[in-house]
Amino acid sequence: MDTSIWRPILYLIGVMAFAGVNAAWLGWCERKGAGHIQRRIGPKEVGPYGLLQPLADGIKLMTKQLLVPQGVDGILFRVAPVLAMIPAITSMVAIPFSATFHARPIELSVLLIFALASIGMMAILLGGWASNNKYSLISAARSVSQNVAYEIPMLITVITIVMLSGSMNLEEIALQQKGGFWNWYIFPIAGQSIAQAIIMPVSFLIFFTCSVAETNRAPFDMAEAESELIAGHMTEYGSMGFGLFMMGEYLNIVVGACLTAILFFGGWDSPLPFIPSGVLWFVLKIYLLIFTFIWIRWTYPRTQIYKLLNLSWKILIPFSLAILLLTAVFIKIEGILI
Amino acid sequence: MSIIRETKWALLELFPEQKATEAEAEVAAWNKIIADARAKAEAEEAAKAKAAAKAAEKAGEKTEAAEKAPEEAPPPEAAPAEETAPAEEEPVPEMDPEGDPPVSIEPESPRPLGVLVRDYKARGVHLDVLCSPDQVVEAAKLLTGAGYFLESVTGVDWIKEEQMEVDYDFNRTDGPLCRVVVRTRLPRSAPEVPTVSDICPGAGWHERETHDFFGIKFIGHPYLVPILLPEDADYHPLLKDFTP
Amino acid sequence: MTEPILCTPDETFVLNLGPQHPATHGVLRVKLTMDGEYIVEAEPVLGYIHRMHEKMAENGTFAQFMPNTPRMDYLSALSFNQGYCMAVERAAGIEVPERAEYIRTITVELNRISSHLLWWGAFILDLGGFTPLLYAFDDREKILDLLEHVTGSRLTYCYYRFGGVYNDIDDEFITGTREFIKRLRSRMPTLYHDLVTGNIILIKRLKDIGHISPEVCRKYGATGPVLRGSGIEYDVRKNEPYSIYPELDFDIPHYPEGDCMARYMVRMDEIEQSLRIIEQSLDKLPGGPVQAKVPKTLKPPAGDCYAAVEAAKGTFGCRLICDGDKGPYRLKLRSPCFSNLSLFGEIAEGMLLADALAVMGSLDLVIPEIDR
Amino acid sequence: MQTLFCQPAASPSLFSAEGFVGLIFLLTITIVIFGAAIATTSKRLVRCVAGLAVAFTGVAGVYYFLLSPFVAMMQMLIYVGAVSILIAFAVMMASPESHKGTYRGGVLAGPIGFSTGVIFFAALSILGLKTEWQAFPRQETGSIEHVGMAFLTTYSLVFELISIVLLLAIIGALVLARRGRSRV
Repeated sequence: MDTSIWRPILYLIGVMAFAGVNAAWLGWCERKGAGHIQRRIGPKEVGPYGLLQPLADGIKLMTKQLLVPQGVDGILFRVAPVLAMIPAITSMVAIPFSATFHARPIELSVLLIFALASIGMMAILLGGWASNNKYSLISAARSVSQNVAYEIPMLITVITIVMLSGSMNLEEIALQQKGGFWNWYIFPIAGQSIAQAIIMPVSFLIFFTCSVAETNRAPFDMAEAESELIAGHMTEYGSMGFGLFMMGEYLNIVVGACLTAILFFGGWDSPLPFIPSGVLWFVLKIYLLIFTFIWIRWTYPRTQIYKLLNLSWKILIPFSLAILLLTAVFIKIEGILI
Repeated sequence: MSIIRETKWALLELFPEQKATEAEAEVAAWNKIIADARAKAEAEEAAKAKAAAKAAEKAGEKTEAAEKAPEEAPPPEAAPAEETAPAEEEPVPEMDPEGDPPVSIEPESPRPLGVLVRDYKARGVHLDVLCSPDQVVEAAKLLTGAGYFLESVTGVDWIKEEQMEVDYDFNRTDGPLCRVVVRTRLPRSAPEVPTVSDICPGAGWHERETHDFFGIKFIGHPYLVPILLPEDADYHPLLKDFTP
Repeated sequence: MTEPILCTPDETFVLNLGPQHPATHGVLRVKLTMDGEYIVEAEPVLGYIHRMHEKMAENGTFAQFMPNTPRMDYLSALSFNQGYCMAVERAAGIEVPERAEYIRTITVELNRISSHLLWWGAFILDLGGFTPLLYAFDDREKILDLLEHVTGSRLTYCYYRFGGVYNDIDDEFITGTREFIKRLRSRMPTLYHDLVTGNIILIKRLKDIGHISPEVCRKYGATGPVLRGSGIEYDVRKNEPYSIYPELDFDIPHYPEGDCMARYMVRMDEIEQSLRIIEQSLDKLPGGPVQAKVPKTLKPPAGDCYAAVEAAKGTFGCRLICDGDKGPYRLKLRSPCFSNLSLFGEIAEGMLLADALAVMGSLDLVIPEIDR
Repeated sequence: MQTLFCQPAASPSLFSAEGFVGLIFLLTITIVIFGAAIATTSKRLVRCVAGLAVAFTGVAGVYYFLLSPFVAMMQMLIYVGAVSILIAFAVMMASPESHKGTYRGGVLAGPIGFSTGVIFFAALSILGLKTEWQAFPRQETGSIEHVGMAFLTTYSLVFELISIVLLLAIIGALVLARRGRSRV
């Protein structure tokens, strides 16, 4: 057994702190970003630039009573928000922030993240069902069909990367892209193989679309389409029940951004070889990606659930399968040539 | 033929008596116009004979034009309406078979059933129809068949006369403007009128509203429950003797 | 059109949309019988903010009812102002001075633009786009400032008087309006059309959704942009000209498709047409009084009359019945949304929930006006 | 692990790494049993499914203990992420009403089920006790190449059978779902 058992535990505690703080201030970022996109200021009253707004919100949420309405399934109703939070936090363990800054090397970290993401889906499903509210139920049904639909192309694109890199270890994948931005998987200029050069940008688009859909963000926020389903699975939740769902959602965004950054943008690698790489680069990348999430959300109107599913089943899945096949063929050809 | 004239004659189908008198009046009016035109032409001809050669030429053209008009006079059925008494001494205004019919005289209250042509400037409607309650459906059918749509339905409580009135406002979206209001009077003690909601489904809500406010029963309405008032409301606030 | 899935009645469930729901823009309740995400039957339930304006009219004088009119459709308050004024003026035989008519036209068109802008923002919000609302409010704010300057209020204007308007407009208003026209014209193509109208998601959400045929419009008496979105070129301003509209040069936008996109485009084009109308009215603005001589207590002769105006949502009609007294004997207010909403039950059948809400948004409902 | 059960006196201290690992192992076992108990005893179908998911998660933990992280992850991904959710989804869609009870069979259902369980448990216990257990050295790191090779050569049949699990889940979900509805 690994004697450094404390490392993941401490790391987990650190991640939990990070998660809470991050979720809170991502909320601030989102509101501030939305504000500026909408040509207004956003939060400004609490603290300088409204920076303490998340604290105020947090205190408000925590001091509120957790209302358990009549007719709900009490246990599942209380479990669901926690269940939304746990996998999101746990998947942070699998993410290497830099060559040295990670919980422990996990061989199958990509797989772990996806395995945990599927539990997060369960949270929405149970929360929506336990609320005993038709809007929540419709939302649960929607989010499950959406997540199932988008998990498939997402997994297939990840498999292409796994095939290219020959590893399911995020650290390993990141290391393979080191030494300047032209080595990152997204850029077709000077990648390691022909397959990457041709396919990766398309692959990235599919992956990014899927991660927006998987995190239930606009324009794919079918589960909480407020003009149709009020707040979806969160309709009946108040106080920290709602807070946990929100934190889980923001953490999922962070995880999605981390995954995208590692798989396509070289992780903690600096864009130019003479600039030292490090955790700062990683953080910069994920926050740029998160900003893109926010930007998209405040720009586009929402799609409609059936059109959303059609997009996945009729466009993304066939495309990603074709990419998978092409990648396999290219790798084989290269194998023969070399 | 103008749309107002056309609609008026279509609606007169409901009132055979008025139609007969109006048709007669039409013929009389037209006869008078023709006679006037002839007399005018003759007078002009006489004047022309006296006039100089240049003036005579011009007058000749006019006569031709004047003589043409009577020939175009339509048969009595399609003849334009004319309600002002044709026997009047003052000269009859020039009648244009394509133009709008002249405005009816303000009737004495209570007015008889029938169609009136209203002054649009003062009233905002062109045709004003008063019919009996059982003629409402027929009128609605006639009007929707003629391309009209129902704009609104409303009631009035004439408490002094112990009567209720239901007004149906019709309008059309295509072609020239013509607003028609169809009214019917009901006894205040038992206000009942057949529904027009099967002809114009839009009437469904308006009739429910009228039922809410006046308690007028629309016989045959598929779903006559309160629409604006609470669902258990048993009062009718727009009645003049309503006290909250 | 997607066909609803055939099912036995016990597999459906009733979804109560409202009376408090983000998509109903007020207290409207729609009882939806659903089969999964498909609507089997939709029944709007009204009356949550019914205030019996018509009874209030009967209880006061003509002038006393004036402030009630903007409380119905608070988004195009001036149209309702004008409709009521026209009815009373018609009954009492009051002539409105020309300058007053021009001022009325300018202000009512400004109000129409502000109503359409707000609808635009709210409609995109219904579709899940948050940002356009704020852009629309940005422009609407300018209109509110302008109208506040002349009318004294920002939303529930009570600016018109029988026989004229309350207040003359000044140079500040005129230059401000001209500036606003320039500003909105420059913003329309980029902010409004590039950002939203051309958006692929929006087009997919609106094209071929909620088809309303001209027959359905006629059956239910729908008017305004709903009717024009079904391809019928009907506008009270053109078909039944009132005020100074016959002297102005403007078009009636109409689209034959009858879907949500058509209704959307009608309103967007109407904003531009209203700008044209305002511009022309400002150019032609004559001098003279803004208020005719009107007796202090109006006592129109007994009789009834009808006046209709084109409000932002459709035809607003006033049937005024006088008995020679100081106040109306009976005042019927024919509000456009009441009729426009009544067709919702028919077209919503077999529709997806999300589409039905898009359709409801495209009808541009203002609930206080429906409930009166 | 056996030492932990047989010689409590010699068990490692709780705060050593070994002890901590043992604790976690016990935890996973408890999770499995707890989940299974919920799944079998709960009266609400959705809770049963939730229990099932808990049990699956526990089993994934056991796999992880057996130094087979890949299988553990797959267990999570397929059983928790797909099978449970499919079943839960179908159950929810079956009836919008929350009070949907589990189906109670005839009188014999309980005893038969119980005896089957006992026989199964007994058989497994006997097998477990009689077998001469020996620790296999960990053969490879479980890298993608190895897993891929194993899937497409030695264990190809097993790999194919996994798809049958999903099929069964779908059919089972449909059966559960149809029961609540009127038989058309």
